[in-house]
Amino acid sequence: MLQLLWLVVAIPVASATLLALFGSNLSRRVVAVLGAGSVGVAALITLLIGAVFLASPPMGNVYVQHLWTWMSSGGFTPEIAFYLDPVSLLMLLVVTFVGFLIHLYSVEYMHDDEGYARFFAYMNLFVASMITLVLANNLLLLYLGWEGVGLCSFLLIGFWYRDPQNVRAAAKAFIVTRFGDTAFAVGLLLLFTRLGTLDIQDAMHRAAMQWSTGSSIATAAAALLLGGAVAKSAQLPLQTWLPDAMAGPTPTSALIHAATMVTAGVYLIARTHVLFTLAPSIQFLVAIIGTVTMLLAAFSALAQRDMKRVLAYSTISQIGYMFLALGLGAWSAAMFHFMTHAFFKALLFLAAGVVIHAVHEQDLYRMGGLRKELRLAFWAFVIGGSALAGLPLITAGFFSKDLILWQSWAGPNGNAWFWAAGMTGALLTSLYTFRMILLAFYGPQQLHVRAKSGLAVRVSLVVLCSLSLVGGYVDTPPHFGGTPALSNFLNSVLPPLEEVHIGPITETMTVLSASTVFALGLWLAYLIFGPKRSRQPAQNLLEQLWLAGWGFDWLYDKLLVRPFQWIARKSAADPVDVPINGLAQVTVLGYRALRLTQTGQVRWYAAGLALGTAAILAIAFVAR
Amino acid sequence: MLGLAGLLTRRNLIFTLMSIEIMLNASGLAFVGAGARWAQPDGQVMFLFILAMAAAEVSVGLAFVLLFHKRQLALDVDAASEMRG
Amino acid sequence: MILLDLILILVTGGIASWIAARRSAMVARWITLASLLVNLILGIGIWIAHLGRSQSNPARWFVQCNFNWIPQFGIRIHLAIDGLSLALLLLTYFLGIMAVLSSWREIRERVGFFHFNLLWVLAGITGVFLAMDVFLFYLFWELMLVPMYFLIGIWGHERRIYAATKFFLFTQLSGLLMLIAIIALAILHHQSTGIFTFDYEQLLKTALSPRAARLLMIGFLAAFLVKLPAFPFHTWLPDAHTEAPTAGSVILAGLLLKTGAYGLIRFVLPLFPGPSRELAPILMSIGVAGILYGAVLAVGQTDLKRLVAYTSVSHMGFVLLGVFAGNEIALEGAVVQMISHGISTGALFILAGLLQERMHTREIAAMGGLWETMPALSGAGMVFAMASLGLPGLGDFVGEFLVLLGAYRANVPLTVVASLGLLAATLYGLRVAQNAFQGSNPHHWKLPDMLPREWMVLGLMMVGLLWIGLYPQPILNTVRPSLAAAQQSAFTQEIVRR
Amino acid sequence: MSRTDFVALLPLMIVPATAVILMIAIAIRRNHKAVAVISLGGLVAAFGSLAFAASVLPRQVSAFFILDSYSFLYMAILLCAAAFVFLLAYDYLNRRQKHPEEFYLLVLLATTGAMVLVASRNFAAFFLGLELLSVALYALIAYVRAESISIEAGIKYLVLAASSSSVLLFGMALIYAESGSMELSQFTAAMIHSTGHANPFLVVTGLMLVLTGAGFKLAVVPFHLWTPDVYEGAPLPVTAFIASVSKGGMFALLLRWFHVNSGDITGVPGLVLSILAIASMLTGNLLALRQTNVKRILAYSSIAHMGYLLVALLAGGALGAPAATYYLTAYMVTILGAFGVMTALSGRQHEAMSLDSYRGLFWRRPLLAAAFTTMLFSLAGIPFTAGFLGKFYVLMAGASASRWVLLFTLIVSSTIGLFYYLRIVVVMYAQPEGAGETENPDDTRTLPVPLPATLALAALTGLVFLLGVYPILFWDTMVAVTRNLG
Repeated sequence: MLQLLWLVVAIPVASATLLALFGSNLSRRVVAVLGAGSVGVAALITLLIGAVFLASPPMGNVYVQHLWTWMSSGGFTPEIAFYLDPVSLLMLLVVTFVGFLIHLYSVEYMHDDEGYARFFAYMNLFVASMITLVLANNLLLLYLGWEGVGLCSFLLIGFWYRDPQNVRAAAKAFIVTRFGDTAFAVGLLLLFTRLGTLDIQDAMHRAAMQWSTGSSIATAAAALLLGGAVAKSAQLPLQTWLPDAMAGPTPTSALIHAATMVTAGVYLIARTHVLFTLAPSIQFLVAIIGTVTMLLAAFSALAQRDMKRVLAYSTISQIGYMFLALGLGAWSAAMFHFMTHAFFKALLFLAAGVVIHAVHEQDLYRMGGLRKELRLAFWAFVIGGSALAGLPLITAGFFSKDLILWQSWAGPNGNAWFWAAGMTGALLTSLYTFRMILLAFYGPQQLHVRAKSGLAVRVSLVVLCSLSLVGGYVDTPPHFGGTPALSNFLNSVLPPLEEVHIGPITETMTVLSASTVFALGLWLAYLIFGPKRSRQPAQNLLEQLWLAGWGFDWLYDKLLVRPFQWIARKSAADPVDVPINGLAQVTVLGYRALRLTQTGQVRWYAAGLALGTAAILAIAFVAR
Repeated sequence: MLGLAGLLTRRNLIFTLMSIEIMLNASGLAFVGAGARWAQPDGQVMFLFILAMAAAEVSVGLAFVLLFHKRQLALDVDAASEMRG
Repeated sequence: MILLDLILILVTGGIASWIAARRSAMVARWITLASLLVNLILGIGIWIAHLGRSQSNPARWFVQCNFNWIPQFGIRIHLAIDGLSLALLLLTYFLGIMAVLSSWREIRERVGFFHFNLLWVLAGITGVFLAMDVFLFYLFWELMLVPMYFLIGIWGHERRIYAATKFFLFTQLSGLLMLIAIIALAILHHQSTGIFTFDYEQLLKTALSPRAARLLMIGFLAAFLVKLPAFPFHTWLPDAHTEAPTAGSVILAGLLLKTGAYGLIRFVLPLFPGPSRELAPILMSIGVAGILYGAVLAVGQTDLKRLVAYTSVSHMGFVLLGVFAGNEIALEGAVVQMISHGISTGALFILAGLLQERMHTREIAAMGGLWETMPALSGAGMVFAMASLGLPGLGDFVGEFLVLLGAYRANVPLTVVASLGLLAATLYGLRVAQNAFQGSNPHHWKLPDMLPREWMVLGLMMVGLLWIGLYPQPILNTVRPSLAAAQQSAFTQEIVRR
Repeated sequence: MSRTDFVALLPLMIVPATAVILMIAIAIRRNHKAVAVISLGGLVAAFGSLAFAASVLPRQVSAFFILDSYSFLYMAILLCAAAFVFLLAYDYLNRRQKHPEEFYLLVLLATTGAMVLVASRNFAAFFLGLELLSVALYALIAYVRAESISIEAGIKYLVLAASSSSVLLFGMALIYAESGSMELSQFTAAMIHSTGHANPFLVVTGLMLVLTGAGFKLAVVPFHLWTPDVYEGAPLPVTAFIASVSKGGMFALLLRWFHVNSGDITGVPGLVLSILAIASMLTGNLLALRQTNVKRILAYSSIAHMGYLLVALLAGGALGAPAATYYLTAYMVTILGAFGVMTALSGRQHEAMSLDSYRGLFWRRPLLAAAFTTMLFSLAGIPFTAGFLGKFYVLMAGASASRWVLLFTLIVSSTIGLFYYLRIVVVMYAQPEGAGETENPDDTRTLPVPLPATLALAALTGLVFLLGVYPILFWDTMVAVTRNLG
């Protein structure tokens, strides 16, 4: 059964190739079947595999499928091999499943787009590379998937290539992430050179053997990998690309820029957690980055006018939570939050897609009162939103976030600051979430709805709704059933959660305060953005700054982009050529000069003869 | 040497030829002198050769002078500088 | 003997197609294609015949042939083929066929003479890869130039004369420096052993004083670095590549540059082990400089072909880095990089050729939004752009990564700087991909998409890149023994890991 | 003077004899074809006699001549060159000369002069040969009276050659005065230890003056100024003759008496010669750089090539002399070929001098253009041509004498040289539009290449490749011949 693993990659690849080559000649129906179907099959196979895996766990909870040796040179023998363990299984399930739902949604959503086949080709390719990334048993193969998803994200952001805006956004995403990738690549070089392998398990094992905790090498390696993760997961300081990435079609944003790809960084760090535990400083840095990003992004989300940009910033901020968890050493908490986040954020994006499709407008301040006509979307937003904001007990987001919050105090690296920051973040989250919902769905209706959603969309929305509600019960804190199933499941790979700090802050207290900040956020949102209030965006400076995402773009533009462009433009004519052409000039000058001696006058020539003789005589006698 | 000087200074073709003549004779003289030093006849022999040759040269030269004169009614050497560069 | 045939087939084929062209251009094209195919098949034959051997038996050469030529100086017609030569030969004929097909329509006048030159260049290249007599090597080295000079000078674009002459002068001067080095080497060997010989294997045994070795090596380097081309000797390349006709650019980028790298591996490393180790840091830094310089300038270019030309400078910088990094991984990476760069850059030049054929311009500014009128071609362009920016799964990545991996052992800071090249590569890669194909279509181009023939060419090249990208092992296995032989002498002990 | 002497001198006599016969023939009746045939026959006979006389070598005839394999080899080369000149000239003269017969006469005399130079053994013979050559050349240069520039060239050559030979004579006189012998071997002695004499001042001065004379004939910087004008002014076949035979003869003598087999030339003469060589290589190539007159280009390039030859001469050693010989042969063949093509392209009025008249030649006359290309590449030293192997041998010689400065000058300057050869090639392969046709429509495109010229060109092209690909044939003999020099 498990041997089918390779199909999970192969099928999407195949359909992607087919669509890329012959897509233009196929009917939309066929394209839909190929595009969504392939992922569906992949999802089914994954389910089967997952079932088998749970029912009869293989040796050491790990199944490895070797396909072939990629290359072998001087002891460097990365393989094309897939590594299935609880963590990758969890990722795999989420990717294929959410992936399938989003494909299903797109079948209808993209139906009238000219690039139908192209879209599904890209999406399938993305799923394939994402799965490769997840299942890779060595870092090089992971890097392949890593770059693959980057490519697909680039292609999909620029999917509507006619608009230069989108093209620029695509380029930005690719280049910014490439920064991280380069760091990642150097990290690989370092790891192989020092450990002699890129096989993740061996490498981690050897690292644990050879490197002492806090050793400079471990720190360097961890830092480099972190660089890669930061860029992919849009964390500070490389977060700037994600909001612009919303230029892509909404399903893309849902799948790539919310549910799966952007969390690759989290996955990478979780996979290589050994390194990070060997480098405490870096791990702490991860926590810091997570926290700061979480807060800054939340503030930015608060000021956005564009619905999708709100969601984008909230994604950044939620991934900030995951980084925080990673930094705390609460690995499984991070994975848990990744899962729930995948559900509700995908839901939110898809719902947003419905709204945008219906009213052809993304500016929250032009919307309003849509709840009557777009019931499904409204409820999807309410459910997804409360999951995001962490409505206690009945939403998935609550449990996962609660776990992180609790760990931010109780975890090995936890402290009050993280806890407080986490709480603030939670407050902001619920604030901007409900701001969005209130602005969009309450108050006077300004736009009339053009399109109603069809079956495919409804199905995918409903499924995701239910997932964002019940998805949390796989791992609940003691007071509420206390079934840490997921954590236990992951424990074979990731070290279990430990609680070192006891009191003054207790778990109950955390839960209660989390619930209060949720309510507080809701109430504040109602006060500020409620139906009764004026619907004009406040224009104070702070909000301007938030709207501009704290001006990172401006900074980078001045610091990096312009100088580089300047250099490129200046040197385009190849300065090295100048001296060489100069040489040519010199010879020509020589020619001109000598040419003057050829006067054509006999007497001058005779003189030349005489002078020449004199000269050589002179030389002869000087030389003696 | 005188001949050389003449060659360089005078523009008239005839004079040019004459100065060449002078140069040749000078070197001939040198041979004679050298021959005398070693009391060998070779010097004089050489001198005779030179005389003969000089004669031949000058004859050809004069032929040129005629032709050239026919063409551009002048005996100016510098006029003969169509080709240059 | 078969080795001699490889050359003779091309030579005669060239003459034949020249004559045939008087009757009809088509015949000439077919003759050219046929002779190249024959050679490709022969090459593959040799490969198959020795697949197993390349690991198992220690014998260095698969096939040899060796005749007397100028006995007074022990100059012999000595051809031999090993894994390295073989791999490069296969690349040669593959790209040769691609070049012929891609210029199928582009070249309309003087078809015969064109294909004559084309085949003779390839003959010269074949000779370079096969010659095991240094003198003979030099002959072929020069023989490559003349027909290439004609290809650029006759069928090139606007500034063809300037470009062709520049190319010829650069290569000639550097070549003569190498010739002097060759002669000096032979004479030193004569003085030490009393026998005149230019035979590669004999000269390997020459005992050289460190100083002499360094000077001679510089002589050889002159030729190879110019050909590679290494910064700052690269300035002939952008002009030549830009002005040459498509086929010319393909052969220049795909093959002529490789002869430089080949020379480094085949001659410089084994002949001058000591100096290679001493000068390695300098040469590696030159390589890195080339990587970055080429990349940055590529970003600045407005002419598509010129841009691609500068990317070659960047990519060959990786090769130089790998060759002198001094360990197996880097060297093998360099070879993979040579081959895959040959394909990817060749493909980009073919692409530029197709665009110029349709739009009569190479200015990127004049393009844009081509996707809507030529989706297939644009898709292909996207793929090759990604290849050249080193996307994993495509050939160039394997080469570059292996090179970096090996170089990292030799010199960490340099390697880190070099990996910035990957970043810069993104910039020019995107510049090709986006400014040409994406965006709006301001000039309202309405152009025919790829023809089946063009599909075949680019498709084959894509397959090649994917193959190298996902399973380079066959190539590695083929070249490993020769590389090992080249290195044993050069870097007896690998730089120890710290 | 014994019979064997006579036999040995046979070649030296047959040529002038033919000249005499010609005179008579012309006096009786003018017939171009007949004259051409007779003179060719004469050359062939002389050639045959070489083979015949070779049996009695080596031999010294009186104080004047030294006849050994070396001089015979050079005589053979000179004779062949002269023969080629005839073949090329025949049609050219037909086209543009009323009384072409004397041409052969003069060429034969000049050839005799050159041969005498090669075989000469003392000052007198040297001088005789030189003058015989020069005087004949004066006439030849101005032979085509139609062209005023020919006369100008003639005058220039006469004036300069005469004065140079007077300088030469003076130099010889000085050496004679010092050493008391007229033997040319004095040069060698002087070369090796010019300081060894009682009064080195005289010797060195003499040597330098002699060098001046010789350098003038070879057109070595700084005695080169006449070359371009004379080349341009003289009729093409004559130019070819000057470039090949007269320089060949002079260089043969220089090589014999200045070459030092024991090793390379050092001391003052070495220094001076090196300077001359370097100056010639650079000046020659630079002067040709932007020339638009092909004849002048070749004139300048000849200066450079003499520089290369001097490198071989300087290198000395076991390789120097054969290398020089090989290079000289290659050069003569090539330059004859080059001028041959030009002759074939020259019509009634104009000689094909201007670069424009070659525009697009390849697409009109592919074979001629191919031949010309071959010659130019050979001059540039591209592999598989005579010129390349010549250069290769010179480099070998230079390297084994480790004269690195000279070698680097050589390669740098020859790279510069490549530029202008390429310029001609480019023009030939350029699109056939432009001034090309309009300038002289009568020739270059319609003109048929007559049989003799065709033969000659074919033979020369063949030789260029033969020398370039299969040198063994010649190399061994050259080594053997030059072994017992100096």
